[in-house]
Amino acid sequence: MSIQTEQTPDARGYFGRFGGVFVPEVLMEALARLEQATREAFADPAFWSEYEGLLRDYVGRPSPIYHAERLVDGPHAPIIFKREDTNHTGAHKINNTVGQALLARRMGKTRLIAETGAGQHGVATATIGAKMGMQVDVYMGAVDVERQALNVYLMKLLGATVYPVESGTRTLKDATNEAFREWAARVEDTFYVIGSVVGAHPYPYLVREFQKVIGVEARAQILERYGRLPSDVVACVGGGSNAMGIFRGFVDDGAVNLWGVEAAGHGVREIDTAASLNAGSVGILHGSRSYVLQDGEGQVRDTHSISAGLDYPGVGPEHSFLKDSGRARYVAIDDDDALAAFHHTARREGIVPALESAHAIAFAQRLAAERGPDGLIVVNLSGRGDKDVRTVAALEGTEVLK
Amino acid sequence: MSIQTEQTPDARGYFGRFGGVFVPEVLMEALARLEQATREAFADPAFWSEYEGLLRDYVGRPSPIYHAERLVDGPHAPIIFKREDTNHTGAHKINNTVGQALLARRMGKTRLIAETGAGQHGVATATIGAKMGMQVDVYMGAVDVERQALNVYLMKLLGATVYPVESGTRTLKDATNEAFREWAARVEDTFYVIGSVVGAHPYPYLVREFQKVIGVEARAQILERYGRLPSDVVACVGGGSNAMGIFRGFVDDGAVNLWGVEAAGHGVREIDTAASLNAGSVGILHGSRSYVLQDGEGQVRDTHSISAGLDYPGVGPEHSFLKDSGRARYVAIDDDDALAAFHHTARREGIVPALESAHAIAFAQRLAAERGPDGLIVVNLSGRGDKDVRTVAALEGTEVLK
Amino acid sequence: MIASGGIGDVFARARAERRAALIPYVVAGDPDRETTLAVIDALTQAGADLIELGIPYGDPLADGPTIAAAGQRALGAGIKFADSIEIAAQARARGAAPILFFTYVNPVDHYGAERFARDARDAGAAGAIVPDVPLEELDAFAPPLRAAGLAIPLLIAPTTPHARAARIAAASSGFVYLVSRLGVTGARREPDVGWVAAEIARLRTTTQLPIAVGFGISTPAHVAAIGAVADGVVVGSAVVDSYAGSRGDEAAAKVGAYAASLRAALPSRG
Amino acid sequence: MIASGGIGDVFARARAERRAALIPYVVAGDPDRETTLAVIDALTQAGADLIELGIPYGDPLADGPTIAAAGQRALGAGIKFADSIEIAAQARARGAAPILFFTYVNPVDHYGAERFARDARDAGAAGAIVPDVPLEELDAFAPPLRAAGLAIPLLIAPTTPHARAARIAAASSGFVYLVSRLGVTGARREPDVGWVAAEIARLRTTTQLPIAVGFGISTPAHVAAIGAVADGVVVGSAVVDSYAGSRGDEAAAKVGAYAASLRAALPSRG
Ligand SMILES: Cc1ncc(COP(=O)(O)O)c(C=O)c1O
Ligand SMILES: Cc1ncc(COP(=O)(O)O)c(C=O)c1O
Repeated sequence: MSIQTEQTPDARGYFGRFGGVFVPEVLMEALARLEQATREAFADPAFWSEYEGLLRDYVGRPSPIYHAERLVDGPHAPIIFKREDTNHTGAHKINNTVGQALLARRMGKTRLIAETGAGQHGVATATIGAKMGMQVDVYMGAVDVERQALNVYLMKLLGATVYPVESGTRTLKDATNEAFREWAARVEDTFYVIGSVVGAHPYPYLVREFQKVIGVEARAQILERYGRLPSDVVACVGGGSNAMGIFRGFVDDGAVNLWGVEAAGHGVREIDTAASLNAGSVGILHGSRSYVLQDGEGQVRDTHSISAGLDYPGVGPEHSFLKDSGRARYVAIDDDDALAAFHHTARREGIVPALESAHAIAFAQRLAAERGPDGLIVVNLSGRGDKDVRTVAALEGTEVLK
Repeated sequence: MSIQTEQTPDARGYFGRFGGVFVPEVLMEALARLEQATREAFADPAFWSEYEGLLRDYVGRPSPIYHAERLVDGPHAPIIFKREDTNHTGAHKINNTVGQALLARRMGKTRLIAETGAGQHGVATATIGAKMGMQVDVYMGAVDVERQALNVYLMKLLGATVYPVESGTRTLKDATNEAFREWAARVEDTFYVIGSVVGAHPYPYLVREFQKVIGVEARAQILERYGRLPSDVVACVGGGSNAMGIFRGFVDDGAVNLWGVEAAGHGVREIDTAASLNAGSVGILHGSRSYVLQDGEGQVRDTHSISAGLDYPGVGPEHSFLKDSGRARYVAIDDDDALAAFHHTARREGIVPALESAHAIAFAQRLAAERGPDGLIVVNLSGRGDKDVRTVAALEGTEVLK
Repeated sequence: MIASGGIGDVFARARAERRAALIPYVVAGDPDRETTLAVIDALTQAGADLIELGIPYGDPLADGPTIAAAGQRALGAGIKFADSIEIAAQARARGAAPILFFTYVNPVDHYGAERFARDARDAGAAGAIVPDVPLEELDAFAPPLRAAGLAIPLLIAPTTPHARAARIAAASSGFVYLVSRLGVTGARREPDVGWVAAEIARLRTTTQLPIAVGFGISTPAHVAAIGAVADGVVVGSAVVDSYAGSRGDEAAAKVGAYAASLRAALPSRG
Repeated sequence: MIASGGIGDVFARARAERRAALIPYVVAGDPDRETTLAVIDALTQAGADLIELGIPYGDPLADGPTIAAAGQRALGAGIKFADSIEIAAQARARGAAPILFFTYVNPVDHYGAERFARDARDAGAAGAIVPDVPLEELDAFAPPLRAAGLAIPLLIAPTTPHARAARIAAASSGFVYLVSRLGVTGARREPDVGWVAAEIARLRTTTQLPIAVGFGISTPAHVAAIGAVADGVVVGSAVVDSYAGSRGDEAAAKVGAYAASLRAALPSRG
């Protein structure tokens, strides 16, 4: 494969036919200023050096690569984990919030707002906000506030305020709507820290740039350790930031297969899915055009995934572009297979992966057997699973509430 | 200060008058073989290279150093965190379990056993056991099994079996007794992975050697970043492994002050304390002579600390030696001050420290003000506080059980 | 007298009556089709000049909780995009004031812009506001509506720079919709009357179009203040709220009384 | 006939009677002082040759759950180290069989080895077993006891290498205590009779001391099997268990009956 991908979206924020800016006028100037600030910051070595310093000292980068030797029995391609689970706060999300917080400070903003589903991005935003002394307000669906009480408390510990969102389905989608609304209401002093490569331009672009450290590191580490490029790179896709982050390191290496793994939930052919690229159609959600899980009227569908971080009806526009161009392929793993991979990775490798990441692992296990020993598969282990232990225990009827 | 410390305990396992081997005869041969295996392994570069490889790829070392800029207001010495919280499984404990598991494999053992209090060492042992395909049985006081249901479930996820210990006070001390007993019962195929620099010789020595990577890294990082040695090194002391680990990097630098911070619980002068070095007397517990919290009859006292990992009536013999020699000083921080430091660090730095580590931070805050800008204080941030969020929330009456 | 379907006429008539136009907003199908029709009749009788008819959408990024909840009620009642258009057609047939749709880009995209333009025109609607289509994305969406003779008022926000505001005004048709304060629809914050007045004065130097003001206008006092400077006053969440929980004639009576109070507050201009 | 206080006499008498010595174990003060005294009397009457008297300790590393729990009961009843010695003295004064203390290094350290040696001797005790003091640490602890004429039997475990076993036997006094299987006290696992017999045979080539066997011996059948090869049979947890939950005469009756059954099981040797 050698389809050339664009380095950045075009001036209007498009990756091919995906992306753009579909927001109320009240936010247009803020987005324009953000784009301007991003351009300037990205051209400023001092910006990157502060960002890299924080990634090193605060986040704990580089994250290691790790050969998961006991994951697959029989002849198979080695599976290498890129260990975003060892980051401060336990997932890749912090790479992005650190970058956006630096942008916010550069723009003179004193307040960060964020949407969150399971709470991971909320925690990552609250974290950097605490470190930088900025006010943080997090919008979270009322249903999720109930389900993820631990992360809610963690955000409070970090000094953030969590606002339960009562509108719509009272989950991540609505929390995102609410964050946009709140931004519209206080756009002057407020920076909206979006949690994935979604939203209106320039968000999909800038979030990708803050996550691409994953791919850049991984490529160098793999070359150093194995003396060759991987055959395949696998990452789970919710909004798509961890996947874009690692893909970015390999997208120009035409021989490297890129695989995005969506959450099939109860199955891609079911209503209960979160696999936007596999089961959705083109639409506009949260400010940009991309694949969306929606009905024929453009009403966004309720989604389901065992993993809160993948339980989102949209996906970043660049993924839609990579899908249509064929440069990346998108598959879906259902709840049961993800759960099995979660347990298998814990028992065989001593690593409890995030349920999100477990989707990528489940697919990589199959791929490894298919590829055989000549392959070399990199899986982005986007986060640790401590946050999911309660969910899994509850599914199994174990009482671990004490 | 320039008191020379011994590099290793003497042939009988003594650091000055502390240490030794006080165990039933059934374990003497196992300890002798362990000592022999340790000596051979430590002399074998291949052993260290496998250990270092695992620390790098699996644990995610080196852990960063991080300047906690917003911790203290007014003129003060910079406080630098050594970030053991970014390790896989969230604390320094894994450095040790990786090393002991490698020793166990080298000795042909197929089963690991461990004692655990809050569950951190149990999780770290279950983790490396899963990775290496070894059976893991963990002994945990029945009271702690109740209190730490989440870690109990995590160990199960990792394939370990957790045995509730019903004897004595049904906490860590009794779990340790039970692990010794279980080792005595199945000494041939079983390796006892002890969780701190305690127990009979050679444990205090070998655990220290596996933890000294903290100090070795920290010293090199500080010199590289600041061009000078720190004025002070601060670490919390439960059994004392994270403290010995970081002290070891600086113990020969006579000008560096070493501070061990014990848990005063409700106060060192109270019954409810866990500060063995500050409030205890010399005694023998779990196989070696050291400071112990005990009554005049040598009956070990019930302890109390808000932090489960410090809630232990003994302390590693090398700490007793360092105390008596004056090379290190030991202070105590009570529950309230530790809790305040826990909150303060979360809000000011975006780092939720383990309650154990919060004791060290609380002391470092005072010391930083005292030292003034010329000082340079390294604090061993031994672990992350996610595990403690529920405890803290419960103290504050917040319901986060859902 | 039944008003004509064109927006130009709406503002012309109001101007002739030396007052601003009153533009209430309701959601089609909230809480059901019959109630909406009754509400539109009542608004017309109370002197509404133009009715903004929201097409219910599950993710209304520009709307606050009141209108979002109204949309959920309508969706819950099974209202489809075509139903909203049909409601408009029926209302117009019953002699309602002119109707302007308020919808979002994704449902329009799915319905199809051409089909929407045709059906809206056939229903006798005056135009459509699509708040999440900014100037930059207008070309992919507006041409069929313009071709069908529908007005597309665009929004200008307090954050819009002057040069951009002029471009937005130039691209608008029917009127220019000035947002009275930061944020989304809903009555949580007061409109900034001083800023509105200044902004209108500035806009008048660049556009001939009528200028309507909306967002956060919820009381007769607001209507009086804004009506003194603007050509139209849009009242949304407060209208929706005025009959929330009621249906049919009861809803119509409530909303009619409320609209009449707003209408009475409209100041007469010199 | 009241047995003398010396351990040598104990084994001499048993040998004279062509049987192994029966050595039951009880915890001082479990569940109270009076019961212990009554139990010791009953054991003596049932034919116990030597009584191991456990000094209660909260962290008994060599003991299983039964004895650990008995220790907790005694501690709960307020039994101090000195109380245990006093119980021994009273029992001896009442004509009990010889008494051997079983304690741990930390309480001895706190009481003081010299003081313990003196008080134990004055109480008429025969010696002391301290299971967590291995050969290597003996010098810091044993001299005062030896000087007071107290026996210090040391333990040999299944894991003890031959050469070390010989050294342990050489350092022992009174008798050599052979641990019948891996693990701690308590009846969870069966004693390994074959291994015990072979080990005893080997030990006899290096020591003249009597050899007693303990850990895991809980039934008359065990006693019969071990009694056929050893000079003494120690029964601990099973004895403690035999009267657990009872006090005073009731406890004495239970433990007496149980001890008698063990005594009856001791085989006669050629
Ligand atoms: C660990 C982890 N992985 C993946 C995701 C999905 O987000 P994205 O697709 O943007 O990487 C999340 C979102 O919360 C997450 O927490
Ligand atoms: C994070 C952390 N720090 C410190 C300790 C105390 O142990 P040590 O004194 O051996 O470092 C523990 C024990 O569980 C721990 O979990």
